[in-house]
Amino acid sequence: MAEPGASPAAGGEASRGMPLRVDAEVVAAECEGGANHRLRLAVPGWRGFLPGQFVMLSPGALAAVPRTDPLLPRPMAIYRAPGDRGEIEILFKRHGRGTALLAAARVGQKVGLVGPLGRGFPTADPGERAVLVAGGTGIASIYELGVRIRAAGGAVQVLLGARGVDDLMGEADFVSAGLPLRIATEDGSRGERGLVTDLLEQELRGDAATRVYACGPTPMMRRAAEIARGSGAPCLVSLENPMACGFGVCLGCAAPLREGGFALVCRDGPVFDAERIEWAGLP
Amino acid sequence: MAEPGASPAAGGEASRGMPLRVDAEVVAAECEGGANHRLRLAVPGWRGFLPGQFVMLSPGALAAVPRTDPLLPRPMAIYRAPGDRGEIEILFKRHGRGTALLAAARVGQKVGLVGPLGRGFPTADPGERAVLVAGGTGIASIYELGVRIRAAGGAVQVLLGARGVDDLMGEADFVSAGLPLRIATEDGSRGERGLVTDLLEQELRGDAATRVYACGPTPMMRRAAEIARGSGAPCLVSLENPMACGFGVCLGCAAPLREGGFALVCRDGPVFDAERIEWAGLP
Amino acid sequence: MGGSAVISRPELTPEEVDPRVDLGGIALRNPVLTASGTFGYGTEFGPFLDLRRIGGFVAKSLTLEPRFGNPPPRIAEAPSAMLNAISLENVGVDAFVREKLPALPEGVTVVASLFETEIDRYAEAAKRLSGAPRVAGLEVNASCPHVKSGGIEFGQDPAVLAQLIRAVRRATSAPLLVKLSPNVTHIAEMARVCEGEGADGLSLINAVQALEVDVERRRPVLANILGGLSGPAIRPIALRMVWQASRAVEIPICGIGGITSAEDAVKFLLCGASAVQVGTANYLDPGVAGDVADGLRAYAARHGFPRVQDLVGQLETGGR
Amino acid sequence: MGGSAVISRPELTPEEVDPRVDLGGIALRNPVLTASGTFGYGTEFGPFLDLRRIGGFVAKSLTLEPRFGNPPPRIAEAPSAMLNAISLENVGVDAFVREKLPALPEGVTVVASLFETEIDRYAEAAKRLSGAPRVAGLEVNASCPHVKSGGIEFGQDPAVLAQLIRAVRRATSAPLLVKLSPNVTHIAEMARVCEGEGADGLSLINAVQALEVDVERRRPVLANILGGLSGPAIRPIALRMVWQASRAVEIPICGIGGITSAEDAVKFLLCGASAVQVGTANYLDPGVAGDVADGLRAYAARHGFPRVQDLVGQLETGGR
Ligand SMILES: Cc1cc2nc3c(=O)[nH]c(=O)nc-3n(C[C@H](O)[C@H](O)[C@H](O)COP(=O)(O)OP(=O)(O)OC[C@H]3O[C@@H](n4cnc5c(N)ncnc54)[C@H](O)[C@@H]3O)c2cc1C
Ligand SMILES: Cc1cc2nc3c(=O)[nH]c(=O)nc-3n(C[C@H](O)[C@H](O)[C@H](O)COP(=O)(O)OP(=O)(O)OC[C@H]3O[C@@H](n4cnc5c(N)ncnc54)[C@H](O)[C@@H]3O)c2cc1C
Ligand SMILES: Cc1cc2nc3c(=O)[nH]c(=O)nc-3n(C[C@H](O)[C@H](O)[C@H](O)COP(=O)(O)O)c2cc1C
Ligand SMILES: Cc1cc2nc3c(=O)[nH]c(=O)nc-3n(C[C@H](O)[C@H](O)[C@H](O)COP(=O)(O)O)c2cc1C
Ligand code: FES
Ligand code: FES
Repeated sequence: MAEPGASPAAGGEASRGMPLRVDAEVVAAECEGGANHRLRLAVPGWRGFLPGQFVMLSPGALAAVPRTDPLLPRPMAIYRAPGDRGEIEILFKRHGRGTALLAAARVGQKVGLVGPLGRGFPTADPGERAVLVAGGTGIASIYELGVRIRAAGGAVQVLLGARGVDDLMGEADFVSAGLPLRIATEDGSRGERGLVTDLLEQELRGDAATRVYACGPTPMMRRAAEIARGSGAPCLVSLENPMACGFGVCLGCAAPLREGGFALVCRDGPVFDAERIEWAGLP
Repeated sequence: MAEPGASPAAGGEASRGMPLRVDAEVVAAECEGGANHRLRLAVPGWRGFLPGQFVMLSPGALAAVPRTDPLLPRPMAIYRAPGDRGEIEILFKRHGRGTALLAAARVGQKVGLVGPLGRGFPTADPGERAVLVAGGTGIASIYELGVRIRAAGGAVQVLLGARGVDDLMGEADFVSAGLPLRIATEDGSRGERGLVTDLLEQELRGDAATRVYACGPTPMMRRAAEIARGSGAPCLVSLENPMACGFGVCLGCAAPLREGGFALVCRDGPVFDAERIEWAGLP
Repeated sequence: MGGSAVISRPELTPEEVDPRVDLGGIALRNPVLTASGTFGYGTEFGPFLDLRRIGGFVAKSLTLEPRFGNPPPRIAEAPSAMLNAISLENVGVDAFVREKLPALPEGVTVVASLFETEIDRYAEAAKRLSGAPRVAGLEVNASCPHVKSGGIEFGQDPAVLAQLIRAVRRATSAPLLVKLSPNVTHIAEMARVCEGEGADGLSLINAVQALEVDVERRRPVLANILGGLSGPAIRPIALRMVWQASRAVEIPICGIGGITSAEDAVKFLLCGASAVQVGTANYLDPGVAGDVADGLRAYAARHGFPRVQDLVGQLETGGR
Repeated sequence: MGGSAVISRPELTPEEVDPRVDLGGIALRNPVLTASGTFGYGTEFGPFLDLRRIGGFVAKSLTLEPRFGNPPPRIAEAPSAMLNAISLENVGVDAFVREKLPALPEGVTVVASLFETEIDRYAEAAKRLSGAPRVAGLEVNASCPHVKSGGIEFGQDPAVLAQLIRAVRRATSAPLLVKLSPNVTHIAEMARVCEGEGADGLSLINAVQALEVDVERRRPVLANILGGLSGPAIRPIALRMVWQASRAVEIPICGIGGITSAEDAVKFLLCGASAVQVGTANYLDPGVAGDVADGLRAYAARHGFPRVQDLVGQLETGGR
């Protein structure tokens, strides 16, 4: 049973470095068709990140008052950090008011940033075989993981799912990174018609040696976890619970655990062993 | 004594035409230095206006939900309507959050518009002699009045006041309209050093036949009214009280009257005979 | 409280949906009214909105005699909200009946709102208004300071509120709504008091008592010091109170507070309101109430409810 | 209440301004604390804020035993606000004393917040906490449902509140603040009750009870149905309550509700608060409380007040 309201183990703290609270500057802002957007941010003092970590973004400089509506910052995965110049990329979908403001950000504008936050994915074992399955906004959480597993000599298969082709983010990046890619869309407008978890079933087929990494809508992750369990494969999921703070103080992002009690997605995750999650209790 | 919560006389209603509730489109947006901005709006169905009338502007289409913060629309004088193409110009100062959003509006964007509202200045007598004295944001309320008095064969002297040259709006327009212009700035950075009401004193010097029109900060209008009274000249002021609705239903814009009770600035004004106003009770 | 909220029903067209509701004996074309003090005497909206698109409107609260309001400043802006301290300003009961009502187009449902500082005067105002042609019902504004209780609002003390409603109920047989003050510990108790004294329905909430400060001048922004907070900021408070009141009484409830869209109105219906009133949003957009009415019907259609009133109380709360 | 607000004083430099205040026996470096439940146990803010820039912090409310909170969803966004229903989640009094307090850097002022569902347990928690090293004072969170009163909050019933404060006062001689619930008719009455029972100060307001609805799923957004509304939307309500309470009692008040900037903090001081707590804004910007503290001193300097505490109660209300 998790300790209520407890802090993470000391080891994790040290390994991920200190998060920043800074005003980042937009150095590139693009709409990539449909609701998909990309922001490149120059982050003063940036010291790297682990795949799966995220930042909390506010549409405007932190000291800009009054900040009233929308009130809360938005959690966004760190998609990648191209070129080691203290710049990071965010790949995101325009959804409600907060992401609409982020989508309207122009080059030169400030964006309040707190992060990197969370523990990210555990470091891949050398030579590991991995299937990365992602859908919707979850695609942004797994690109860098794929790149790093491959760089560490692992074998990676990426499976991306979307409702339709307009909904799909980042395809070209996966391709140019040389990551083997299969796509499923619900309407068949790109790749195979169907659910991305159907592809996972095909890829896994009882293979217990492959590690499954999943990020996307809850039903998708839940199904991926089931499929992995059926094959005896380990499965890590990256949850996307609503967050207010992102660093473990509001206790708003609680995910119920099988063992009883809750984990904080922002502090103890967002990546969890799928077997620990009490799926029926997730929002 | 004004009738509490009463409607305006029927005659006024008919003469000013029906106000619109429409989404206007930004056809030009310019920053004119300092906090000064100009918006040109294409207003579907626009049927003209009287000098001194105003519109209520929201930064975004009327049907765009949720509209939360800033909540209220902003009252803005109709500066002029160049070219009779259903377009109007707004000349305004970036001040707080509402005007910051209006200042950020780009070409093609929608702006919610309700108006024209208010009664505006009374039609000038043919051949009348007028001094128009304005300061700060009040400058936007009197340009069209000057143009029309002159077009009707009257003699106009315009006096504009500002803290400094950066604060001054619209100077070039007054000049190119051929309106005789004197300027006073508090810091002397343009025109004469001093208050615009000092210029009024010089211009009026006991002349009871000239009509004074004033719009600007309350202390300025109050002083203009005193000077006019001293000369026995009639004085009309255009008040800038905070407003929520702009069309007489919130009762928020009340101005206390000497005769007792209140007038609604949006409905009974914004132009009033200065002698009716109980200046000490104005916010 | 229905347990069937998650069942999906076949979609309808808006025309197939019956938007009518009965609000305590007031038959409404649809459940969207406009709130007292935010819609003048109705005529002001002529240029912006066909009043027959909405269920009706509640007129500015009336006193027996015409009255002036507070000195300015009377309004201020706050985060997602505004404050007002208009106070008593109105043309008075008689001028309303004589001049304002006849100026309205045919087919518009009018609810007359009344308030006073003494119980007898409330009853007298109710009597005069309920005789008037075109008045479909009365709304007693209980958010008014009671002179005899030292300025406590009528709606803040259950005993005083009971006396007030009893007296007004005796004075009129017109449909009687009571508009409750949100500045109370137990809204459900106030709702029960009104039901017990024969009110036909409840309207809630009125503006929330608040204060805003001008830090440069170190003064309250409003000349009256205190004012009423309205607009989207108070909506979650209003939804809570409507939900609590609707579980306490059988009489219908008219939900008010920060409604700017059809979605907002749906929230109130789900929480147990039979109808709603749009307030502050009329200032932002004088046509909004018509759009809320249309959107409500469209929502019901999209979700397969044949009558808008089928939405009432359909908040799925797992039996709580 | 001073009558001299409009007098302009010679400007000072921030360094010339004394920012210290005394909050009911708790000596504070400056009047800016952070609010319970929004600042964890303090250590979480290490990367973002030097805790010595602020007056201190109020830790997450503690119960005798460690407890889990409500099931998710526990938070939602609303106009200029958020809702939360975290409920009781905390590490418990003992783990707080044993593990959390020692992990804090030197020189940080800690106020321990406590809550329980029964009076005896409150008193016991107070006893254990007041002995602990580094606890500068206690804050009793009265916005907790009282089991014996059928779930009514302790802070909603003056008699129950009096019993609670009496019991806690007997259990501790530490500086004792009472955090009041805003969900009441008469905040001044609650303030007087606490003063009468020996509280050293008041903290107000806690979050306002509210409900938000998911219209597509036709459910409350929060699993708990009801939650607490916090953030800028409630600030004008909080200012009103602080002003009312400050006129009713002599003990100092800590103002809370929607503070995001130094200006907001100034408003509370002018309304009679001796100190303030920054809550929800810590989520938006984990360094904001430090900026509020610096900005408050700068405001006092700009307006010529030699001590920040000279601002307290300086709202010019024309004698009302
Ligand atoms: C750890 C993490 C990483 C994420 N990474 C990405 C990413 O890389 N790219 C991307 O497009 N999206 C990502 N998301 C989802 C993203 O945060 C939401 O889409 C976004 O918050 C929606 O905000 P909104 O204002 O557009 O929507 P609104 O619906 O207006 O938001 C209302 C509230 O709900 C919250 N909310 C709404 N949808 C979600 C959601 N799916 N997840 C969490 N909170 C939500 C908002 O944060 C806000 O508090 C991530 C979420 C988490 C928790
Ligand atoms: C009839 C009329 C005509 C106007 N015409 C012009 C014009 O042509 N050009 C121009 O630059 N300004 C004009 N103003 C003033 C303009 O409305 C304000 O500058 C503007 O509302 C400030 O909004 P904000 O969000 O920037 O400021 P904030 O201070 O954030 O506004 C807060 C609230 O106070 C109100 N408010 C603040 N300042 C004023 C003010 N001076 N007058 C009225 N309300 C105010 C706002 O409307 C809002 O409700 C006019 C005002 C009136 C009443
Ligand atoms: C300027 C103003 C004046 C109001 N006048 C009255 C009134 O006369 N009588 C009344 O019962 N309510 C009055 N109200 C309260 C509204 O009817 C409504 O209850 C409240 O504003 C909450 O709804 P909203 O958030 O939609 O505005 C007034 C509100 C405002 C903003
Ligand atoms: C997520 C969350 C958790 C909270 N937990 C507590 C708590 O444990 N104890 C308490 O006294 N107040 C708690 N509060 C209330 C705050 O301390 C504060 O009184 C309230 O949020 C109003 O201030 P704000 O608007 O600045 O947030 C909590 C508030 C939030 C948003
Ligand atoms: S988001 Fe605040 S604790 Fe996780
Ligand atoms: S602004 Fe609403 S009545 Fe004048």
